[in-house]
Amino acid sequence: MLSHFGAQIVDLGSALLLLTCFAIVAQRRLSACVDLFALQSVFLAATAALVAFLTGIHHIYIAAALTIIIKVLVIPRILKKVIERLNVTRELVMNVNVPTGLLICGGLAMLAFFITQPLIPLGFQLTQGSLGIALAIVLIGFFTMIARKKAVTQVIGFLVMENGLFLGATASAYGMPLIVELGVFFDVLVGMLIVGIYAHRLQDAFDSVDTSQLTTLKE
Amino acid sequence: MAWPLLILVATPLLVGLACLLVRGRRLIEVLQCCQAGTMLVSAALLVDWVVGQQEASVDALLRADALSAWFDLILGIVGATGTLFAVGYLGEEYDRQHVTPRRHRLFFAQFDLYLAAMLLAVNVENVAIMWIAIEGSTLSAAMLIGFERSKAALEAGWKFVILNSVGIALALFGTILVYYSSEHLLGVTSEALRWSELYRVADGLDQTAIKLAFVFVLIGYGTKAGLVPMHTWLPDAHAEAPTPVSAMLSANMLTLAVYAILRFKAVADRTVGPAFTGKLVVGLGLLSVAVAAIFFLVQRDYKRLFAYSSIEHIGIALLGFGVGGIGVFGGAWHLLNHALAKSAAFYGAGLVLLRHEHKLVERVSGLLRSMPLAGAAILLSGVALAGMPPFGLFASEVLIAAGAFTARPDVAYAFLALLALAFATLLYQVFRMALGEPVEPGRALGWPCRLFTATAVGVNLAVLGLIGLQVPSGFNTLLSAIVRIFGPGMGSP
Amino acid sequence: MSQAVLLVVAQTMVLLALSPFIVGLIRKVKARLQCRRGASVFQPYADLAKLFKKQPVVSTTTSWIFTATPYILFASTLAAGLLVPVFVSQTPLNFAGNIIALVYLLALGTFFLMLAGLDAGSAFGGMGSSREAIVASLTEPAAILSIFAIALTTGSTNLSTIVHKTALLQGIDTAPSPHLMALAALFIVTIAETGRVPVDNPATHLELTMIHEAMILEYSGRYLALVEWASGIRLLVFLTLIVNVFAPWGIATTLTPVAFGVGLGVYILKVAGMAVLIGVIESMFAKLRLFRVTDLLGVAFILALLGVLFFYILRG
Amino acid sequence: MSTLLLALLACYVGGSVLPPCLRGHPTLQNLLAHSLACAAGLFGIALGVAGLVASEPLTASVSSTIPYLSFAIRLDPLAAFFVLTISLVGLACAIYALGYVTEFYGRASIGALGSLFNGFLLAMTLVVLADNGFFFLIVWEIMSLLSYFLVVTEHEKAEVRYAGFFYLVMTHVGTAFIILTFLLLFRETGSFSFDVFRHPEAPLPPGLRTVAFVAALIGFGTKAGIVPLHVWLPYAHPAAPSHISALLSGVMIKTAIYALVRVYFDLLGGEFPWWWGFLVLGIGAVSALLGVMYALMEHDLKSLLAYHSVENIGIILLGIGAGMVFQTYGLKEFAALGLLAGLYHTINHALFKALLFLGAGSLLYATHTRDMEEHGGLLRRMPWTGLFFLIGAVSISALPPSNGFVSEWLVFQSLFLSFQLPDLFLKLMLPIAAAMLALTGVLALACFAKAFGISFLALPRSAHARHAEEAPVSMRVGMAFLAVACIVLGVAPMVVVPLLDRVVAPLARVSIEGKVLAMDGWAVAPVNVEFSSLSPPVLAFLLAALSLLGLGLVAAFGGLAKTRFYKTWGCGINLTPRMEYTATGFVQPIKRVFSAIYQPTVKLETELLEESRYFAKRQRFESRIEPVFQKYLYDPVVAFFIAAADRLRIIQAGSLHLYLTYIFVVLVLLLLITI
Repeated sequence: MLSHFGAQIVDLGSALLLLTCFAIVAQRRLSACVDLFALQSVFLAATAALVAFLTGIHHIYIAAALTIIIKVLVIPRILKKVIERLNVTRELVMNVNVPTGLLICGGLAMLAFFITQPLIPLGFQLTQGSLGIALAIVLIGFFTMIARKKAVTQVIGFLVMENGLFLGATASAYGMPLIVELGVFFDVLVGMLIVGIYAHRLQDAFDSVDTSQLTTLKE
Repeated sequence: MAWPLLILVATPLLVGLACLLVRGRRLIEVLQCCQAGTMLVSAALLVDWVVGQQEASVDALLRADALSAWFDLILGIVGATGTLFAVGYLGEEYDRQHVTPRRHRLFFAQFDLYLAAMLLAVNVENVAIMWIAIEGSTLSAAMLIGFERSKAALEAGWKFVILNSVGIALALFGTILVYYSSEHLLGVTSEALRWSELYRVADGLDQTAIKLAFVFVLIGYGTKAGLVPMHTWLPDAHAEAPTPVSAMLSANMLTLAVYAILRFKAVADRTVGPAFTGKLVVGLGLLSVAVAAIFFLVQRDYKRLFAYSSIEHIGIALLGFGVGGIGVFGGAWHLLNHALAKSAAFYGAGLVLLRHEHKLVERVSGLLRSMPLAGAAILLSGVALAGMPPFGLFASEVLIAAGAFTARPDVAYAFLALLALAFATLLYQVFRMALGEPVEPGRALGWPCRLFTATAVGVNLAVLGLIGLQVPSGFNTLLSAIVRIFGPGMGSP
Repeated sequence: MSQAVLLVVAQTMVLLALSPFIVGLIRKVKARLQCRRGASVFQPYADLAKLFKKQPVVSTTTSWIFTATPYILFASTLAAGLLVPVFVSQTPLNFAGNIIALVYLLALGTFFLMLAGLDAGSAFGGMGSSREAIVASLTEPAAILSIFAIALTTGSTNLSTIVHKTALLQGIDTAPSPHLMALAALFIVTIAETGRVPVDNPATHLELTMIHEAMILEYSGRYLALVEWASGIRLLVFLTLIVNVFAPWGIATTLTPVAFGVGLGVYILKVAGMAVLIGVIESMFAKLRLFRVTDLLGVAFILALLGVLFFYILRG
Repeated sequence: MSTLLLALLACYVGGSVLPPCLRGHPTLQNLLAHSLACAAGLFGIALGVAGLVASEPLTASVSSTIPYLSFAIRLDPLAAFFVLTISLVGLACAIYALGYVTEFYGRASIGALGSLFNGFLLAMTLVVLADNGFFFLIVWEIMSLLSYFLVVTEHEKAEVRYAGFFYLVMTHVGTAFIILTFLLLFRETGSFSFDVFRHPEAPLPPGLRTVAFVAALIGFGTKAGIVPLHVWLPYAHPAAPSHISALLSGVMIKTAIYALVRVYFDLLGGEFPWWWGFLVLGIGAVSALLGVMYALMEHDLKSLLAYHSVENIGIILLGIGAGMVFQTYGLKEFAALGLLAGLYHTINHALFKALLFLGAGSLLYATHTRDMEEHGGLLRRMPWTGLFFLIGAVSISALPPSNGFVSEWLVFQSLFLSFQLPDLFLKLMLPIAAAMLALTGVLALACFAKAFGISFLALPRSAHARHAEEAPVSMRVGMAFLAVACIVLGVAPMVVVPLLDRVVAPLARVSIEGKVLAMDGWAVAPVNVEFSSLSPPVLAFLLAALSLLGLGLVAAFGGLAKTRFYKTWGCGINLTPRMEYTATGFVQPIKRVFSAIYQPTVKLETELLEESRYFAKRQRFESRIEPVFQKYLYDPVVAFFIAAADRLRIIQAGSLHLYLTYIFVVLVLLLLITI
């Protein structure tokens, strides 16, 4: 009974994650995107903690905590800083406009569920739905990277993908071994730093981080 | 406890960290030379060890079977010569005051960490930690590519970071799927992520999950391996990175990505049979060869040229693994030959770049006359890369063709045709540079640079020539073991 | 053995002795048909004797090729002549070469004549060689095919064998049509190879028309004598070829003095007849333009080809 | 015999390794490299003869750690024959090179040249010795590569680079087809060993045999230079230094002939449908005719010779093709005859073509130009070179008593014997091929009348020619060697035929020595002496005796009156070179008669005097013939690829979003097909 109830809650959490994805796709203001990402990370941490509580696999707590620290506190800070420094507040031109984007994302979500359909029986009864959601989030994050032009939003898209992966790892697979979790977080952090550095240098070099202008290298 | 393995992985890590601490150019160069020597020796010892007793392992963390040992060999040799070349190259830049002492130090630190990450990835036993190591190599490579801080370098670096991060993320999802399906047989433990365990229970894994996982892994690591159409970052990065780094990207990092794909392929073959993976791998491989062969024609930048040649050869090798049978032997051997030839080519290109300070093919000619070392390096490695004996690439390509012909003749026909095309288009450019009369004087190189680079080139070409027609029996043992891993019998690695 | 040597010597003698006569005879016939009395048929002998005595003039620009050519030409033509049965059906040198060897021996002479034409450096010689080249190259295929047609009907390309068999009507195919077509083809080939009207005119020295004469324009004295004699022999060889291959009857098939006598007599009559025929043709036709010669030789080629075709069709 | 082999290999290896070690001493390098090559050549000749007369083939093998590869060699009569050919020409070229290479002191690295020379000869020798498909492919490619480097010896010239590259690409494409041939056999037998190919467990399916046949014909035909795959040849062979050209034209293209015979008669068991032989025959006829026709239009002496290689390959293939046709219908003896004729012409062509190229080299050495219109009058300045070139010219024009005549005569005979065939179509086609061969022969004669006449006779046409001097001794010795060989092979077939019979007998499974040699060796006959016979020695004797007779007649009738020397009559003005007949003028009638093939285009620019339009101030005449095959066959292909490459550049447009989209699309597609 409890586990059934728990499954409901986990699915709810995953669903919220997915919703924030759509919100990010729809949102033009960069800082708002960052906030939405932080919110998504909060949901992620919550879901993870819930899974940890229900399954009693304790190192997932650590993962959740790390999520709070890195993805809710640290990375949004960095991004905000970058945004301020580059004083780009909102993204007016996109490769794909918002309504189309939303439709495509809907399609991607359906695709994700369709693909993961055969895997459901494999999953734990507790976290049946979350694998599909995880894949959906990954795809949508990927799509965001394509649809948005500004470096920052691309980074956010990438981070959303990361969240999807994390959901897949913790929720559906009951968490990787701790060492792995730590490694992944470390890599994400370093990756963010490097991206930050690049954004910084690009800004100096091109005085813009509109990545669609980076087309000098071609055949 | 296999010392060679530990030393091989630890050396670049420690040396890299040391470079962050120590001061003084000479000291760093000495350190690098020591590292090169150690890597060569320990790689040789490791191969010997694995030939002797099937596998070498350090606790549960590191474990090298035939496949790992083979890639250790590639990374070891090329890593060593690459280090020497880097010493020479950066030394010249240093003398020309293009790099400050600090950045000189920083470069070698990143360079060594990069090598360390790759060596770790090849030998680590845990699937997910392999992923972490590969991600680590990606990030350090990202820093190295942008090292020169020119606009072009930054652009190339940015594209590299974004595309490869996406790729690596997809690869992680594939890894998770594997874990997802394996933990039901092995429990929610790190056991479920051990290669050896995975191979043991592979045929019990869920087929759909593994299929999906392989698709994610193929695209994810395929991005890193530069398979068409995920190759788009590759020419830019190879062209804009400092030349030693370009050499390492081509010869080591792409090879490493292939290793990762092969590991998963071995699992997938046991679960769903080689037909499925073979189809995908052969398809992407052929596509890569085709696109590269055509793109040789429009190259104006000789580093880009060799970058496309890497795309071609990675495609060829994967094709060999895809068709199976003797093709696997050919593919694995091809990777070694390609690594040696391609790094030699980039060494030559680096020297030309130092002399002429531009990368335009049409303004470079008569290299054989003007700078015999670079000319010979580019000409010989070009001829080798085009698939001419006595260099091994000819034999390995013939073996791959033979494998393809026994498995699926239509693939073999396409393969032979594309090889002929690539031959023409590549050599057209190479001969333009190597032959003829020199046009531009360029500026001379200092003797330390010449010494180090000559050593690097010499070692590469010598090894390439020696194994061209007759591989040492130890290599043969490894390759046969690899064939068994992917062979019909599917012997456990 | 000694008998064989004697036969060869005799045949050489006949060829040497008879060739100027044939040339003279043709001239005589043409003169008569042009209502002239013309020179005696033995005039060519006198010309040769005269030329042999005259002091030759040799261009300073020439090399040894120029002086060696007459001897090579003479030797090769005569050698070719020795492969043909003249008045005895079984020449001792039968084994030495078949009709292809004959064609190539004559080609050897032509080759050196072309070189000699170029050697003096005058434009005439070059022009002659150049024209000779095209005529010869167009003649050859027809020659080879007609030879093949004959070989088919007689089962051999060795001349003596052909002649002997035909003379005794042994095992030869009696269907005449291939034979006749081959004959026609070979006749045209003969006209072209020996430089007679309508392909070439031996009597002209207009630079626009001459071929053979242009090549030998620089020759004089004994060299000219040899060249003229050689071309006479060449003519005689071809006539012999035609008469003995297509109408060998009367030729000595046994080695008895009587047969020899008869054979020789009949032979002289036959070649004389052919000479008259040539003379008549030369007076009837005008010389063709160089680039119209191709048509004539094309006809020869087709005739020979039809000969081969007919042979196979009639044989089934 | 094995010691001979080892000595041969040792010399070649030494010759290719040592010279570069003596940097800075070109003379020493020259001596070392080429004397070692000479030694190797001598050993090779001995080895070839030994292999021809040996009862059992010599086999040796070194196993390799590479799967399916083993360095196996087998010296059967066929291989021995080609070893002999290679070594004969190699020896001559090595002697010649001693003097000729001095041209390149300071201009090219003599060490590299010498070692490549040795390596090239070694590779060719191994090609004919190889007994394992994989090994064969490797040495074959090495041979191509080394020959490429030799071709581009003077790579500072753009046209040389172009020629070399064209050659390398063509030959590599050919190699792809050769690989295909062996892969087909490999798939059936599971091995690359020729021995397994010879005796497969199950007979190969006919369809596969057909593919193998065609692939081999294209692959080896490219190397041999059959029409229409010959286009590279007239560029590459002349571009090389002359002693290398001699090797390329004389020997290397013969390795392709070797391979064809090996594959068709040996590996594929010598059983094939009639159209195989007919196809080879047809290609032979066309190559022979077109080869000589294009040769006629060349005024660059070495290009002319290169085109003649196409012609002679055609003649060789006529013989081999006829042999294949007869083989199909079980006429073993005739098959043997055709094969024998082809192989006889192979060695003959090797000798006289090498001789001619060496002669051309001496001209180049003396005049520094290959353009005939700049030669002239050289016979008086270089009498020996002239004599040897003349011998070569007589041989290649197949005039008695030269070796070319004997082999061409045999080819004629084997074509004539077609009346024994059951099939009417073939009965008609072979004589037509014979007619084409006849035309080829005479055109070749005309071509060499032009070549020799314009280059060696009359007045010098340029200052180069006026100041030419005779070539140094070693070059003359090299040529003399080949000239003598040409004559010997011409007048003494009774020596050659038995050896060739040993080569042919195992392939055609019948020995015809007794039937080809009539009159106890004094005459050769096409199997039945009744049909025809030829006695080169007697003909040679006749020619000599009768020219003496001519001399005698002269003495008898007029006595050798003193000759008067005077300048040629030039219509009243002194003769100048500009009044001489040019090579262009010489071939004008032929160009006009065969204009359908040449498609000549003429450009005439006249600049008239102001005062009168009847007088031209200056005129510029330009006449060129259409390179048909290149224009309609090769250029379009190249153009296609360049255009394709240009189109495809948009793939790499530089936009990160585009690149991400690629990955995304591939991901989604693969996921969809996976499910």
